[in-house]
Amino acid sequence: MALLDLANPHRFLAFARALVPALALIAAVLLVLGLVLGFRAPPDYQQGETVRIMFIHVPAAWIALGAYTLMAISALGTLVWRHPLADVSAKAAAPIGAAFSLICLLTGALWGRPTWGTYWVWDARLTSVLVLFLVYLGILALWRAIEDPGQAARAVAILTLVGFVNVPIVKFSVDWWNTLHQPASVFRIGGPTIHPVLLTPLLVTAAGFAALFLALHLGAMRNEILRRRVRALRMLAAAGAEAR
Amino acid sequence: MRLLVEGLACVRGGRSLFQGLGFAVTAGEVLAVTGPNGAGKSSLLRLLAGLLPPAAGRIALEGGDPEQSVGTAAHFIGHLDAVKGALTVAENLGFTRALLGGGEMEAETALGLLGLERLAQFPARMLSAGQRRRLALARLLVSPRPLWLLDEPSTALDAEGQETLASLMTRHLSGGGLAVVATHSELKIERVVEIRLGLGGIT
Amino acid sequence: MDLGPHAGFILAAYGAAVIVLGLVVLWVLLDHRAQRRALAALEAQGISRRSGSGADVP
Amino acid sequence: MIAALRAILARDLTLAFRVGGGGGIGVVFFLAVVTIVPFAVGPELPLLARIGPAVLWIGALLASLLGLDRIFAADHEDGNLDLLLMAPVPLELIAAMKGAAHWITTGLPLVVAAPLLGLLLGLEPKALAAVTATLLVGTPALTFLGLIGAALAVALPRGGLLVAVLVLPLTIPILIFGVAATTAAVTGLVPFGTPFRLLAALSLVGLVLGPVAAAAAIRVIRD
Repeated sequence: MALLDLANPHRFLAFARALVPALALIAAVLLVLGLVLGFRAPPDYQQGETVRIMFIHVPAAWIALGAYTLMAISALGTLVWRHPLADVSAKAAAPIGAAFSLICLLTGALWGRPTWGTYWVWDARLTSVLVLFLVYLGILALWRAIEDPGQAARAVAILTLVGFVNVPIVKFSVDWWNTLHQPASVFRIGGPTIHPVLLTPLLVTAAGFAALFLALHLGAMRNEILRRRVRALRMLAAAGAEAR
Repeated sequence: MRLLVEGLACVRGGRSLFQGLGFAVTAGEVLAVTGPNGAGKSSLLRLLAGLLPPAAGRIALEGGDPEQSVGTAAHFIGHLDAVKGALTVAENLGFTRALLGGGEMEAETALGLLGLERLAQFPARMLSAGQRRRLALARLLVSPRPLWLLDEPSTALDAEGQETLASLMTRHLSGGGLAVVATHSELKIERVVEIRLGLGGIT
Repeated sequence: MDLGPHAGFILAAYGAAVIVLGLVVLWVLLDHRAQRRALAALEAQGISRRSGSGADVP
Repeated sequence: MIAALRAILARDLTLAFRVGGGGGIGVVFFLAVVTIVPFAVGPELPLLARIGPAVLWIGALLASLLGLDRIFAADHEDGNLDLLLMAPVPLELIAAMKGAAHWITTGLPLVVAAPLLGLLLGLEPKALAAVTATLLVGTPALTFLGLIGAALAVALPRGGLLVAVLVLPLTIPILIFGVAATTAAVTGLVPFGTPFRLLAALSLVGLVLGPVAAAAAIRVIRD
């Protein structure tokens, strides 16, 4: 029976138990290293000291996009292969991905103020990250709205895939829309054109964020499996109390 | 204590369900209201509970607090169990206890008497219909009120649940309580007065 | 160290990241504890996967 | 009686947090409304800053209409309204408590979110403060007027749209004074205090009128 299958992915739990602390440790080491490197790097000749915000802003954006990609793959797993762990993976990734996109938005605003003199510009990148954040919030709301986990997973999977198509469309359309109105201030940080002194802390922090994301994701997946086990046992117990 | 009803009339949706209905229930007595579907059994209970305004007539609880309405001296258990699925079983009962006023009995004891103690921390949406009905009946215990108004209380209850209900009723009545019960099945209790509502009036 | 005229913005950005990530970490840890407790409570009632609370699922 | 009222407040808050994220959805809706405006009118910040206070007020107004229809209808459907009616507490106070719980879970988050959303629209600090202050004073009026619509739609299976249609016209005075006070604060042509005091007065009237009218509506409709 599917209920008991779900309540018992033993091997995954053992795997997570071993991996979560290791990943958390790696994340802590990398983030501390990234922080040290980031604050010891020389200020950018154009941006000055505020370039240090980039070391968290850009990796956060990467992780937010990566988490969404993971959710989209999980959504396929749910819809095509009907794998219960795919449901769990998608559900666990959503709040963490939303948190990283929120960090991206907040740090972007705090970077924009000293750089452009305003917290927010309706430019292509910013707008598409904001839309991504909205899609994340919609997915979270849908997860909470549907009681049955299997049904919720299928509904969310459809929404996730639609959102996966929508976000790039928003970005491209806004690019076009934006150049129409405001051609000058399009904000760019070209990856390859960046100086190594700045690139190293960026990559180290990104690796730290990635490790942190994986640790949190596995931890949240474990919690979700336990939550489903609690639910399954409670349903058995309620039925058992009836039979008594 | 005595529940006195005089000249009661009920009009629902432009149709007169009954009129000139009068009866008295004294302490320790049960009034069983029977009759076919649509005769106004549920409406009579809602009138007594103060949930519907009577078209005519008088409802009084003699010997009670004259400041209080009949409704606040009564429990009403209708077709709906008034259970919130998002709250746990214990939270549901704790809420009604705080809302209606608590007595000596704690919520846990009441849940134990109704066989729900193991489910106390479960979200109430997991309960079956019979378990929800038991939870509704637990309200009768945690908030002592002299008049019980029960609309088909044994619906969804299994044999054991019906026995529990009968023993709760017996205890309530021997403690000087009153009850009005709308029912199809026979009540396993002594001192039952029956009133039969027919379609279009009292028979 | 000197972070220049915009030190406040830089520190606020790092602070925001720390707060948001801290909340997520806290959520995962607290959720884990809550689920463990719920399982332990069920276990204490004798409801576990092995006992199946005596009611076999058809 | 105090214990009963506190229990109602606590229960409604708990339910709001457990079912569907409570006020969170209202804030997300508010954010979505604010986000789509630049797509419609164009991304120039000076223009957005000029219409920003109005956008925020309309967004908050629409967001505060969400979920209004469930205030009493949810309790009606599962039988809890019968329970509430049999409590030794006047229905007016019960309605006020439910309104308060609804404002805390939907109105207050909107007020908290407003300054952040104002940044998206490029509002100046002065305008941000004025919008937030007017929303703080004005959203209780929205909720408590909405309470009347919620009570009128109590027994309707799909009351959501009806409630919005019933309540929107009633909220126009609140919108007028809320936006007027904000504009006054930004332009400085009119003193901020005059429309702001009128807004506060409307809120106080709503605080009294809402629960009384809602209780009357429930008594009449639940026949």
